Amino acid sequence: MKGLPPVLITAIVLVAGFALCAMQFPNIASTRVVGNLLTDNAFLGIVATGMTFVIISGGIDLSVGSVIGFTTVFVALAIERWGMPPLVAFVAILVLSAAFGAAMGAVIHVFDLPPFIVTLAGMFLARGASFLLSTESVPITAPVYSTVSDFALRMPGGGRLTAIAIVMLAIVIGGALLLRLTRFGANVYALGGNRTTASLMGVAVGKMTIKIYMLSSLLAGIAGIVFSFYTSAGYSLSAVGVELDTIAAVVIGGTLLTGGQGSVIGTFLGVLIQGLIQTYINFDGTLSSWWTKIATGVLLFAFIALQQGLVALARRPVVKSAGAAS
Amino acid sequence: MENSPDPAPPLLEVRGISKSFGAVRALQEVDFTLRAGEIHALLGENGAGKSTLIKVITGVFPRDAGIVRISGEEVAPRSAKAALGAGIATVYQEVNLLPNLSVAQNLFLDRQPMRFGIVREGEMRRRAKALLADFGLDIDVAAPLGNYSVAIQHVTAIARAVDLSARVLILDEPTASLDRHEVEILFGIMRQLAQRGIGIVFVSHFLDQVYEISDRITVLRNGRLVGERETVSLPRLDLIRMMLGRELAETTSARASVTEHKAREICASFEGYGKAGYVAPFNLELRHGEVVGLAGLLGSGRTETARLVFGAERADLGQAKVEGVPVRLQSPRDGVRHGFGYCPEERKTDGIIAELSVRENIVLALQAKRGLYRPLSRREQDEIARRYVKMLDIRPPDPERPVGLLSGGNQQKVLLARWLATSPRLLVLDEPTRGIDVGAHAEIIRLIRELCDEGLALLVISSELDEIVTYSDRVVVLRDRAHVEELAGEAIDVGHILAAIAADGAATAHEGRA
Amino acid sequence: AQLTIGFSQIGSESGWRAAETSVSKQEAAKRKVNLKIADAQQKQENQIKAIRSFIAQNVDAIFLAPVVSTGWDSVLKEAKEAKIPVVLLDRDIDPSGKDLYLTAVTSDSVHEGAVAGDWLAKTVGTKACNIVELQGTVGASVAANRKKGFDTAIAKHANLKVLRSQTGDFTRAKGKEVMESFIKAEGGGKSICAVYAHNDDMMVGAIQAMKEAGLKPGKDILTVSIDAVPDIFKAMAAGEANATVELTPNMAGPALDAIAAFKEKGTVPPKWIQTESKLYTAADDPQKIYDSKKGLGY
Amino acid sequence: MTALLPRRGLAQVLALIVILAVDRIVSPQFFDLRLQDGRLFGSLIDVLNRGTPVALLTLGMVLVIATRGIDLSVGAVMAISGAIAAGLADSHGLPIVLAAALGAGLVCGLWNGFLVAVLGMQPIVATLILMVAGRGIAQLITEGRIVTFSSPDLVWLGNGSVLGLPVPVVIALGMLILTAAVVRGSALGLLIEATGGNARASELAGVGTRAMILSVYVWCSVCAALAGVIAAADIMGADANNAGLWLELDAILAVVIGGTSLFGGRFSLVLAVLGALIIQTMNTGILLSGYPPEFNLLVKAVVVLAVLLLQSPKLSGLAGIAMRLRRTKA
Ligand SMILES: Nc1ncnc2c1ncn2[C@@H]1O[C@H](COP(=O)(O)OP(=O)(O)OP(=O)(O)O)[C@@H](O)[C@H]1O
Ligand SMILES: Nc1ncnc2c1ncn2[C@@H]1O[C@H](COP(=O)(O)OP(=O)(O)OP(=O)(O)O)[C@@H](O)[C@H]1O
Ligand SMILES: [Mg+2]
Ligand SMILES: [Mg+2]
Repeated sequence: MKGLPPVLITAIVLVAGFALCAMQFPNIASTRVVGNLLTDNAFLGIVATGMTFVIISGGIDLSVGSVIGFTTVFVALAIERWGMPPLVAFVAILVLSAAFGAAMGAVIHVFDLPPFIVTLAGMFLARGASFLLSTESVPITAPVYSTVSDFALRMPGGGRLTAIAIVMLAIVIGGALLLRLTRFGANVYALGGNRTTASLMGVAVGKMTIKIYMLSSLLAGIAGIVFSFYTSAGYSLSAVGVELDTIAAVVIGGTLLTGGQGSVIGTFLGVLIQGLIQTYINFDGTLSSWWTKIATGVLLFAFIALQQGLVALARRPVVKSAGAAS
Repeated sequence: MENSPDPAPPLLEVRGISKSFGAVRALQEVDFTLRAGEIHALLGENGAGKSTLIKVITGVFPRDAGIVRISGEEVAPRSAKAALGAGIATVYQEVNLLPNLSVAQNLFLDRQPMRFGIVREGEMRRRAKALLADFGLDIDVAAPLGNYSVAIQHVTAIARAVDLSARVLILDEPTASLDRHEVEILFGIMRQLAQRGIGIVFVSHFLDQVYEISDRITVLRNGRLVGERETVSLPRLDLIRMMLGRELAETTSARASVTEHKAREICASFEGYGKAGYVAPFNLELRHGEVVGLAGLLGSGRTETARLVFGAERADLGQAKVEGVPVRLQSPRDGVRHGFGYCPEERKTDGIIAELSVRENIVLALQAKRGLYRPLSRREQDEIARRYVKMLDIRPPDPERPVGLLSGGNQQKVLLARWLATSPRLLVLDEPTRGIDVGAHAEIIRLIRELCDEGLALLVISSELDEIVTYSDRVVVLRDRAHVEELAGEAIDVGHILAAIAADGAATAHEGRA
Repeated sequence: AQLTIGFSQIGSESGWRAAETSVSKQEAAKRKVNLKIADAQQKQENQIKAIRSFIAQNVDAIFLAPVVSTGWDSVLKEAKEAKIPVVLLDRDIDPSGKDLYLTAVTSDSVHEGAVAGDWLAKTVGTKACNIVELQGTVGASVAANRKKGFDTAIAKHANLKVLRSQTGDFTRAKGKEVMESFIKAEGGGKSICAVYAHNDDMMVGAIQAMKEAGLKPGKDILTVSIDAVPDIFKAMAAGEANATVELTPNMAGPALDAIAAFKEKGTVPPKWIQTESKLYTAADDPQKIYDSKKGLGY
Repeated sequence: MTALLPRRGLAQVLALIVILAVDRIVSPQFFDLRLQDGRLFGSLIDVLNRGTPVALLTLGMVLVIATRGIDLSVGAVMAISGAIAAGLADSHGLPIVLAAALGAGLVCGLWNGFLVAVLGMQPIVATLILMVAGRGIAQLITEGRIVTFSSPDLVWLGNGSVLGLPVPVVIALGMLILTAAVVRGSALGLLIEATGGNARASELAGVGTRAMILSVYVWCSVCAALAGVIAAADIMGADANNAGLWLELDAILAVVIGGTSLFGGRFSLVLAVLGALIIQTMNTGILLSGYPPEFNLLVKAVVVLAVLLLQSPKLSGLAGIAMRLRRTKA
């Protein structure tokens, strides 16, 4: 008899946290807040899905926040200044970001450099490039934007399931399936287990590395587009520090930073836990800047400690009498 | 089995292969020929270059010179994947599989049964079960491989390679962690494959097995080819001479002082010692100058016993005493403090620190024992390292070499040196001779006897019953995670041990040879 | 009934911001308004989340100090649908959203730059003057505007020239580091005639750098910066700084008054309540201003 | 391997020389030094002086990374200690100020170490907690203001000079020597490298891996606290909002440029500090160059990549082959 899987534990932690928050602020237990939670964290859910692949494969991608920033600026300029139709702009930026990720993956593999630093350089590069494009924020007025922004499925209780939330859910589900059901997914776990071994077992480690970082950057690009819908603008300073939120979400979701273990659904729960912490603090509304930070830290600790405690409990060997076997 | 002169080009032909790692010349102009349908043993001392030759053939290491032909066609695989494509399947020596993946995924990684781009999980598990059943293994293939013992992991690796082998199957010390029963099964399968025309390269340090299974033998020494012989026409002593380049110092297998063990002083004792769900409570007395062997099947609880004795695992029952004084063994540090030492069986994950030098690996336990504030000076470290490199003949004899770059057998010697350096009163050795060549094997057994004579108490686990019989003063037999019998004196022989292992429950017993 | 107002504040990235927060609290307390402050930690996402949660809590009004000018349309539309008036503080948003808020209480940061530029031009006269500029954070609109206003003001004077311009990220430490390098790059600072900093904090750092290089800020090199935080008055009193342009931290006061009038009498305030960009120089009794500002939470 | 080590250091030295040369090109007076008020003055001194906080951070960070950990909280710890130092500076003597600030660092380190070594949290999230909350604590102390002070003792720590060198540089040098003496003089270095190389095996060899991990986090935070005091002393005020912001990334970058693997094991204190100097040399060069600030990050990205490629094992492998070829020819 094995204990509870980590994902379930994370889910329990989330539900318990939600219940506690709702006890203090009954308004939280509404579809409206749940809808907001999904919408507000849509871009985070999307990048975190990509980051999950990277981290399970034993790597890390610090460039995602900058890629989001670059994407918003690029999309805004392409649509507003260069007169591209929005769809063309989207395709262009997705190709560009995928190529960027592939390049980082290639550098990591070919020169055998630590992903942390290569993607850190990638982070500088993408942010620097967006400064070059424009240092001011560029509003996007294309009609698609208002159409898509206004679109929402009404949930019972007045909550809105917005288009970007739907995109995020689709990507999370797609990512989960890709990781669980395909050969690519299995290879991702293999790489995280041990690169050398995976290579000896016939996994094309180089190609996989390139594909994984490509996927991460591609999803960061999509997140950037979603972000541009979220704010109807492109701004070179947007999504600063998002890489840390993303990594935190992935890790809270039960993925090991050393690689080899984890799940997209767990990551999604991690994103929601972070969103819940934010919502709680906003509902409280009395916290000064510093207490906000302290409370965020304390809640982060509480969630992780609770989760670790539960995992440890679940792992405890089932005590059975190991006496002389009959 | 196949003797007819073959005009067609050999299945695998290697000519003039050379490979250097920096200043170390691991291979120099080595030739090797494998015919279709033969089982070809590749032999040599630790560090002779066997594993390197295999890795050069499969393209894991780029070669400095030489050519490789398969069925007369020159190939130059540049990765393990390419080698697989060329029909060469390999079980590498150290790196086995991926512990984080399920057994089934490990077996079918990169070649899972697919439908519409989706892995057919059920089908894959079914096939995995069938594959392992051929090896007499019935386990949950959906569980992570890491949950299983080294032996099962090794069998899984072999099963994968066997299933993959199109033309050539290379097995680098596949039997090191298997017991007799599994070895029998493997040999059966190897013979079947050979019959189908597959060529098999077999690396082992067990000469019995080599004579049992192989058709021909190629011997390497110090990275050079010594010669290639038909197995039947090569007497054992000649083979050993080819491998070592000298005569093997006669190992005295006579156990001298078996009878007087009652008179010896107790070094450590364990009463009703055990841990729920881990090992059933047992009584064990370890005496100075005495070797206690632990025998049992895979998974019978030998490693668990060793870990409890050393303190790597906390007991929740019973009392441990050292020299008659009750002690608590809560952690490896406690064990070390009481003068225990422990060479774990999984040397790669639990033993060596690959990146650190031989010297640092050797002094580690001693330094940990002395504590932070009494550092060994560099001179002392050099001195200790040099002493043990010489004593155990660690090769290459360079104490500054990262231990991860040593051959498997030499890593094992480094671990032994680590504990010897602490001058322990009790040494627990889990499979100490695994992967060690004949010369070193004799050396280690001699060492074990010598250490005993100096008053050391030893607890040794080995799957080789002959070996256990050779040096043990008492043998404890385990079954189903419980100590079931203790043999001493005249009672110690392979037959008795097998009988004890198999006693009752004939269904689970892996009987000896018919 | 007591009003409840949600205030989405940017964060606490500088002393000025801290002062704005604490002055807002004081002003609200004076008027017995329940002010809920949500701190966004410099992130627009967080501000949007905060506004959404204010709407969910059905507050009487929302104050927003936008971290960036764009991207507020949809969330402000939601506020409008919920009939919650929004007042912008400190910074304006993109023009497309004019009908989405009740009024904006802001200063004109282009104007601030211009005030600084004009003062420098007047002080220097016709003498040739090389200026070094400490910019705010790259990409921050305030930085761009303060640069723009200053550049426009000195463009009319051929004798004024910006020699070097580098970002000091609005911080003291970076301001000092950048000034150090300016001094090195300009032959020990001999060729520098004036420093313009986008905020006072950077200028305080730059003043230290000049002193350590053996220069006399305020005499050898003129200084002009923006914000009017207490520490610049201290420097001014010591003769080490010349001028600063005030950005008042009291944006909430006028905003609260406007909301009160709107709620009670339905008075619609003007779209833009501009705060004064007052210039302070050594002539304004800096020590006294320092003492009066010290307690405001800068 | 012994032959390999100097070659590893060579890559860093080479990188530093190249960047210095580029700096000289963009700024002709880069190497000018003059004595002023008993203190050396020039861009080179700036590099050392400005590099001090990150150099101090790397001294701790390199040990943490050697155990396979990472510490994201150093920037926040800097802010806390700076705030405490500034708060006490005008009412207490320097010893008390230092004791309080470094004591705070000690507590922070114990907390991080507790989370990682005892609760077994992954280092990156464990220290993320303090990274977030710690800055809050610092702001709580200063209430978001920039707390200024004028205590000449503390100011001297930031701006004074000893034998012509800025005090922070002397302190950093002292800390480097102290750390090296403690780590290499005792068995600590070996045990840390063993722990990082293979924690399970080290534990089984009797190494107190928990104690090792705990102690490196403590040391890391203490170094960060010292860096925080120096940063505050430098600007004669504690800026809790910005002190040490994002410096954790610089410190990690410095450690990696210094050749220590993020997967733990072998580390080099001197090379890590050299890494910090490389970063600062680049930063100072950017400031001196006079390019518009929009280019800063691009330049940084390119330089970082170039430095990394220079030490890529693949490239040094190529260099090795070239050397061997030359030797065989000779
Ligand atoms: N990656 C490597 N880098 C440097 N040296 C290596 C490397 N791999 C092997 N060597 C060296 O090459 C020599 C041959 O090693 P190899 O592993 O082939 O021996 P082996 O015959 O397989 O020994 P064993 O029986 O112990 O497995 C040894 O001296 C070893 O130290
Ligand atoms: N035949 C088996 N079927 C299922 N599980 C097994 C089997 N053999 C071992 N295991 C599992 O592998 C784990 C490790 O076994 P362990 O290595 O301790 O046994 P052992 O007696 O030390 O044998 P050895 O040292 O020869 O591998 C145990 O948790 C056990 O449950
Ligand atoms: Mg080998
Ligand atoms: Mg075992």
